[in-house]
Amino acid sequence: MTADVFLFWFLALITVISGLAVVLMANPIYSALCLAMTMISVAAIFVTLQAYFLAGVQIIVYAGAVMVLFVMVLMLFDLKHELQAFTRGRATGALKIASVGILSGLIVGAVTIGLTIAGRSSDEVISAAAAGGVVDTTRGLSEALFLKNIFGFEALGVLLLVIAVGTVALSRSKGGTHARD
Amino acid sequence: MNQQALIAILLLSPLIGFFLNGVRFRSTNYVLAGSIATIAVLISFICSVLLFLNLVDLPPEARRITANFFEWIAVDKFKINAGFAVDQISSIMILIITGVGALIHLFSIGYMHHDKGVTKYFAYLNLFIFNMLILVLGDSLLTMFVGWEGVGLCSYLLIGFWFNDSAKAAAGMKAFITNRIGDAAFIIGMFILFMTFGTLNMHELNMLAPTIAESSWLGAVTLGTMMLFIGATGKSAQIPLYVWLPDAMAGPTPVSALIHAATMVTAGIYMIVRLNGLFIVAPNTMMVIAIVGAATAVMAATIGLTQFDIKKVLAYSTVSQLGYMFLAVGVGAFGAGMFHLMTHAFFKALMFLGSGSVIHAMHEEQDIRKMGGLRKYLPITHATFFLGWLAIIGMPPFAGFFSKDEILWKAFSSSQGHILLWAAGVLGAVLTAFYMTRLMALTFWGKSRVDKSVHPHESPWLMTVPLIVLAILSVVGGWVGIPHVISEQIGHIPNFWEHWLEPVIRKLPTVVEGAHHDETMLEWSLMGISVGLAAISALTAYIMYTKKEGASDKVAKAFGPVYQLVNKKYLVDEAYSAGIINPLIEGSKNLWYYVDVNVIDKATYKVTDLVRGGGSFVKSLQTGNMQQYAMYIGIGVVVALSFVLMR
Amino acid sequence: MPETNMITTIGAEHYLVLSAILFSIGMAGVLLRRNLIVLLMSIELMLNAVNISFVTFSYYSGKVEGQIMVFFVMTIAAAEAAVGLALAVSIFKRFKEVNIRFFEHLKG
Amino acid sequence: MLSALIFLPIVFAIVMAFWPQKNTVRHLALGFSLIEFVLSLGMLQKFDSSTAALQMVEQTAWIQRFGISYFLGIDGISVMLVMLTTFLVPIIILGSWNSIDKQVKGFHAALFVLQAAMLGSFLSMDAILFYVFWELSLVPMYFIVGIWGGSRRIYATLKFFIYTMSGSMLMLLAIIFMMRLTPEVTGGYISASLLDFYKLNIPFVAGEFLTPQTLLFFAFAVAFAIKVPVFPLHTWLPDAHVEAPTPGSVVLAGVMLKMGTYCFLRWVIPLFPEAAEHYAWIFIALGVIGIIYGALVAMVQPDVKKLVAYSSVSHMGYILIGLFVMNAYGVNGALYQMLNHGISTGALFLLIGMIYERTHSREISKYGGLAGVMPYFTIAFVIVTMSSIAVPLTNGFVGEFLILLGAYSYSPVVAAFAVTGVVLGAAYMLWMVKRVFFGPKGELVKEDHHPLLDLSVREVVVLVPLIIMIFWMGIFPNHFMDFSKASVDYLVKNKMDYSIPLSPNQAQAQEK
Amino acid sequence: MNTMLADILLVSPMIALFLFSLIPLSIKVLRGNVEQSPTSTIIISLIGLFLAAGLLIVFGGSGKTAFNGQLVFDGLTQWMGLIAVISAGGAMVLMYENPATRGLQFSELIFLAMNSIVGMLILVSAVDLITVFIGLELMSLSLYLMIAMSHEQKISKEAAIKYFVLGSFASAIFLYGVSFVFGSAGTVNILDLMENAAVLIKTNKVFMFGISFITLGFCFKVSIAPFHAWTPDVYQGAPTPVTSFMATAVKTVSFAAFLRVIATKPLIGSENLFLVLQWFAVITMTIGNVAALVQTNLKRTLAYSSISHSGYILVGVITAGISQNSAFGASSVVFYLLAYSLMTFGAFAIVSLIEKNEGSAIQTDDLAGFAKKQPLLAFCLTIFLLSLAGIPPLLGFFGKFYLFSAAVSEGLLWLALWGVLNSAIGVYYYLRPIVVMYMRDGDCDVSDEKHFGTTVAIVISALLIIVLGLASGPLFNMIENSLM
Repeated sequence: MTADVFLFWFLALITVISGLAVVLMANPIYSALCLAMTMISVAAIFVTLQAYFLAGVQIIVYAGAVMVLFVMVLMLFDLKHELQAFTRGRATGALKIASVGILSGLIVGAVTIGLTIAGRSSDEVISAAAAGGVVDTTRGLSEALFLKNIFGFEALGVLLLVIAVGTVALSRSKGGTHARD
Repeated sequence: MNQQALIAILLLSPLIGFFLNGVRFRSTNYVLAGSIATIAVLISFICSVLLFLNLVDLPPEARRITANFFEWIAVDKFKINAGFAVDQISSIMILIITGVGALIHLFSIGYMHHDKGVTKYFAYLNLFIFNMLILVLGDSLLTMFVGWEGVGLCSYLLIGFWFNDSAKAAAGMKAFITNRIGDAAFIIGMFILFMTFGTLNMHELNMLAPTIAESSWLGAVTLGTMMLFIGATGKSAQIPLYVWLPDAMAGPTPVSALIHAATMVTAGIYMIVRLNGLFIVAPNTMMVIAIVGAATAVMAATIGLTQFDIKKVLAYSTVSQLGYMFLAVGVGAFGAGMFHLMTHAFFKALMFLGSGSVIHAMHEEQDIRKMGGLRKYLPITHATFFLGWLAIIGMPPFAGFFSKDEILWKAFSSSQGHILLWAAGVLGAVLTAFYMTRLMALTFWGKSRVDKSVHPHESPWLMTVPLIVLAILSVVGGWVGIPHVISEQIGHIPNFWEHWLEPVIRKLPTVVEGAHHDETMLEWSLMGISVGLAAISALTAYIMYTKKEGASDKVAKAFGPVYQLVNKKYLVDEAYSAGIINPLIEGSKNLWYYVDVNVIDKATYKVTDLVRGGGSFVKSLQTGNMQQYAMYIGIGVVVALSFVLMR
Repeated sequence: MPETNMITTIGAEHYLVLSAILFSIGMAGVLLRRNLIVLLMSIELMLNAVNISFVTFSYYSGKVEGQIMVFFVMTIAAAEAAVGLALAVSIFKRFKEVNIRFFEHLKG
Repeated sequence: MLSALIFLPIVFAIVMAFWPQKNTVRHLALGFSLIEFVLSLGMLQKFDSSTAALQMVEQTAWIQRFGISYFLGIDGISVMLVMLTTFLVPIIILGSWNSIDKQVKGFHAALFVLQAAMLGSFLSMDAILFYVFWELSLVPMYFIVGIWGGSRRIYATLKFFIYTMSGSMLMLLAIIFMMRLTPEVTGGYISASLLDFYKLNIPFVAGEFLTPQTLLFFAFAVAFAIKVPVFPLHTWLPDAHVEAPTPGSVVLAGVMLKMGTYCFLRWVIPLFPEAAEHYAWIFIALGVIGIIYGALVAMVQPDVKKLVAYSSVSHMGYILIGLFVMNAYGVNGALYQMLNHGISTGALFLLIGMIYERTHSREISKYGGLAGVMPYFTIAFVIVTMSSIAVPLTNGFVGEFLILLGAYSYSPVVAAFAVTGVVLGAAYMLWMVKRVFFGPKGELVKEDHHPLLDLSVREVVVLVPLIIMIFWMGIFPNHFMDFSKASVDYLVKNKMDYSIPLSPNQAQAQEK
Repeated sequence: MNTMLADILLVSPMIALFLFSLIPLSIKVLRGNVEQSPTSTIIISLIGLFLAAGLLIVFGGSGKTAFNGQLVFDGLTQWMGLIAVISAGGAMVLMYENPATRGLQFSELIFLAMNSIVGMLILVSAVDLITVFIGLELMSLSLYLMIAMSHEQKISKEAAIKYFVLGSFASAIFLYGVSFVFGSAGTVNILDLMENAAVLIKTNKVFMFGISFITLGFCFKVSIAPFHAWTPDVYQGAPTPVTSFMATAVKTVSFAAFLRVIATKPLIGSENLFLVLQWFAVITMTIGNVAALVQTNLKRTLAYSSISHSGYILVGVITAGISQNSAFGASSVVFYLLAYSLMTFGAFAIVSLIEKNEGSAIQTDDLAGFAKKQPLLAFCLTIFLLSLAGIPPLLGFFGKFYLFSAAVSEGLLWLALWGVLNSAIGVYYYLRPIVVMYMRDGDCDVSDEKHFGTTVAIVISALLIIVLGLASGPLFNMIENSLM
């Protein structure tokens, strides 16, 4: 148990720190790398929650595909200078930070109040069938995915096709990176 | 002939005349226009006479011919017929109106023949006669009011007849608006009476009038009659609404004779006499009427002393004489008031026509300082004017004497009377004698001050005939109402007048108690005083203005500022415009500027500005920065969640 | 519950709080960063937070649907990233900038 | 019958819009409007003036879900206003023969739509149907002022539209609210029928503002008060009048203002009798203020049209008083005064339009001595002026007198104040007449390069019917009042639980 | 297998649309990447749309669920889907004739548009929150690309990026909410949530959190203040046909999905959330109207007007949420959306016609003289604007009438009051284009490009606004019956 606890705290710490770093790093490349770090630690968290398949997908899709995309685009831009990393204006900045702070406070508060206070265990609130996780994850997952959620799956297929066609079209459209005229 | 048909013809004849002339108002054929108009009025006159004779045939209590042509307004309990009634009072009035009216029409043919608008003029005159007949015949206050306003309208049109002159047009407007003030009160008076008695029929009102006099100032009858009286002050040019009448002299002179001397201006007195049953139970109103009448009589007479415009003098004289009549009805001498109304109609019409003749002869010159010695050139005019003069200053046995005397006696003796009222009356008579003599002297007698370029000439017969007829009437007109004290002496000539009016006039008891003989003596002595004083006054004036050159100026100088004040008509017009009219107009401008433009519209603009300001504010929030937008989303989420959670 | 349990016993709430923190960090990034690409990264952070939440709930309730959702979310996040970057490239070509302060022509 | 009356103008409007020939448009429009007038005369022929019942009822379900029906009916309150509308339109068309020179087709189409909308709002017996027509009437008017108006037309027309619209929005809400209440009286279903509204008994607590009846009363009353317009809400009127083209002014003054007062009588008073009675003093006071204020302000206007516009404010003040004293005199007088005002003010605007066509100015100070140059015009103007200042034997007198009588029986004080309008009315009108027609020739009158022609035959034809009406209505008011008396008396007597009875055969028809 | 077939029949409109969207693209590919005639593209796609609409009419509306209860095909689906398909079809006609969208990439654009409609149809039929999300993203992502594909160079890119960033931000919020709902209720299927939503929201803060987030996410999509800020910028920046697409079809389906969520009745349980929404509605109406008042750009004015209309519609949504019988409120929303789509489409269509080139920004004052040059179109625009302003007897008035009656019947009098007050403000800016068109002189005219299709579409929608306005009763009954 202690290993689990330690693992959680460790991963949580990494996630938060790298997450913060994404936002705080002035150089976007560093941000991107930190984001990759976050992704990986989130994948690890998935593992602690016994979502092994998802952890794999997370690594492949995010850390692999998405991150590469980000870095590539950043390279493409070849930004020499980042004049101002953060928004200027104290009032709005303070307002933004305050609203984010309050929001996180609210969420944390709601979660903790909702789940732990008032003498109820989290199990009661989360409508739990059997706490402790899904046994045969990948199988259950694939059944759920291809039988129950087949429509969503197909729709996602359409979505991806659309994205593909769309982004290509965009790049080839008038004034795009690959415009013919 | 059917009496209703007679009334219809009586009314319609001038109306038809109006239309006949009205449709061809641009014609300058004065003969045709004049004939149509005069014949129309003559037909009416004949009808009046026939109606009068019909009336005479009836027993005294039943002397009332009514004609209901149609229901005019009928709403709920308020039912007014187009109903007309000829009774003792109105029959006299229609005789005066159509009779004097016909003469004046005749006179006008001569007087107006050179005017381009002659046809229009006659159309207006006929319209006036029509309205005046409605006024006197209407059997309810509302039908009377129709005529009441109608004559006001005609007066407006005729005063402003020469509309190219701004002042004349303004005079017409002034007349109408001043009258309207009275009319407004009249309307209220009608409401009070209708709410009290449930009818506006004058006959019924007289019947329904309570038998016990009202002592309260706020009683329905007192208030109602007071309001009607205010209406009358407008129409009959009494204080404080008399100001329009002198200005009304801007109209053609025959108009002044017909409307502003003989007929229309007497409508107020006529109305009060018609409703005598009602007025008599409102002693407070009566008192006010008497005081106002007396005051007007004196004040107008004093102004008359100082005027130099021949028509203005006559106008103030008219105001003064009307004051007399109000004094009469105010002291309960309704018969005397009517009597004076009639005699005044004769001699004042005569004098106005005479002045018209003079003006005509003098080529539109009205300033008496530029006349003098006209006796030579205008013998007939002078002669007739002379008779009129005698009548108005109350010399026996001319018409004015009897009526004026009756009024003074009643002012003294009636229970509503007072010695001060009598004194005022006498003072008025003295002043009248003075300024009328002054007028005579300056115009006809003494040396000629006529401009060399003007060659006065006697008027044509068309104009002199009416003068003569009226002169005769001015002489004999009074003989129908010879007071008892005199008739006893000269052979018991019955007082036709009193006899005739008796059934429709409610009498007040006389105050002076005691033996019959004492009363007779008193009456004789009072009569003597007034006639004597008037005669002295006339003589003084005669001497001052014919014999002693410059005496008048000395007197004027002696009075100094008082003279100036009187000459300027007590500055009443100026006071009105400074105190009422100008503030009203300036105030209205400010009202418009401040309330409409600066308050209401500004408020509207403020609202729109507020909305627009909101719009600009929202616009300023829309900075284009997407993080700003994201912040709004964040704030929205935070606020919503806080609210949802903090329940 | 005793205080110690908060640290030693890991429950759903721990994961959820972690997710909330990550979400807030992402949100702060969206609100504060000026670089368009970093903005997109911040959105990815938020989506990751969502994923943690889903998986947590899925784990603790024993329902596999949660993971399906994560699967969908990931796909869509990837698609979004693709579109976002495509847009970023096209806008960069026009404006020669990825600082969002330069994209303020539409306003008012 | 009534549907034909409403929809014929719409058909006309459509025909007008597609009429190919430009030069016969006016003739066509005149013909159409006369057809409509004849049709309305036919309706009048059939009208039974002896009963207060709703006649010529047409009712078909329209939006059943909300109990909204296409429900038309006519009774004594509306019949004369319908006649006024159909009577004025041909006159307007003839009167604007020359003054409208651009987009002639569009103008006449708008006029016909306007006519239909006005007739519709007079004849509707269904709240929503009424609202539809009420709002619809704004649109053509908006265009008439906005397209064919004067220099500040856009400001004026927007002001007009937004003022009126703001008021009627509240009314819409009130109507919806009332519809929610109807199931109490209809046995469970929602209804927008006015007759069902009448049956409602909305609780009223005297002195407490936030009670249903009071709020509904004010929601309706404010909407109508803007239209009338009642004193502090009147500022759109002078602007709209001044900028509107002549026919626009005539319709506006002649009929549209009446829609406001008519609706007070049709809606506000019978629907919310207690509130109307309790708050009558407000409206009477505003009426009195309107009379005096309108007159005073009219007096100092430099622009003839603005003067007449303010005189409308003054006259409408009378009508408002007449309505809210709620006795037979006042209401009858007010109803009659609506017709009078329609005719006399309509005629005044036409006359002003005629002179404006000649000189292109409405500055009073630039005129003077017109009477010598245009005598016929002057005669007509003076007659209409007399009607406007309510000289007896003209129509204005009867209405004004009855209203004052009603006001007096309500409270002498009111009558005392209101009667000042009689004086002030004469003052501003005559002063204007004096400055325009009398005195020495003014700047515009003496100019030689445009000799001022007197009335043309067409203009005489336009004016004569109006002048005939002025006297006819003044001398034989019963010919007109008899149509409305039964209904008004019924309303006044039963205002506390008012409901228009259906005539027997119609009641049968409805049962079926 | 039978159930599968039935399911496929139910989703056949989407399939048909998808297949038809592929045709022009395939042709282009087969022709060696050479753009074929846009006319054929638009005809094929319109056939597809008609087919989809027909299939929707035939198979939709039965109340059946498909794919394990993830989609439901009831009256709401049918109506909203039809409105979306038709107005999207109109928008596509505009794309065909607008210089900013017509060109070498036309078949791709149409492909995106059609797939966006597929997303819409998913959105209107989805009852599973995750399917809702997929539909939403399919629709939105296509849209972002469509906006960015405009021939206009800068503004449209900016609009696309703004829309994209904020949209993704809102999606994340929405998804976070979904995760909470999932966690607390164990399901994300709205139909399953129905029974215990009202109880859950009272007892379970997490659920309430989730539902609030979901609600706010929708608020973003339908541009409810304070989540509206993207709307004016994006509407202005996007090519006008796409704006029309967004303002009509997208908004309709977003509201449809919103309505479905609200119909789970969480509001009955949470008065606070319900109050917040009411306030949002009020703020939205007010902000939309007052801001529209000070705009000079016609498209931007219309964008703000669209925001204010969202506020009105939200009133109906709230009504549907709190009333026991949500059919009344919901049908008033559907009716209003129908009216709104027609008139907004018409207004944008005319703006689209006036645009001379891809970069032109139409100011309100540019309309001067339009009535002289194009009386018919000016008349149609007048109809649209008056209808938007809520002047009877046009459709817009009845839309407002039904909305406010629904609100009043649920005791939301104050919302209705705000609504009518705002309508009065709105009148001003709706009248201004009319003023300019008719009452000012100028030489505004439509562009020289062919505009037959657009004109036909405009005239048809103007006629529909008049006719449906007069026949609104039966129409409303139809809608309400189908929603029962």
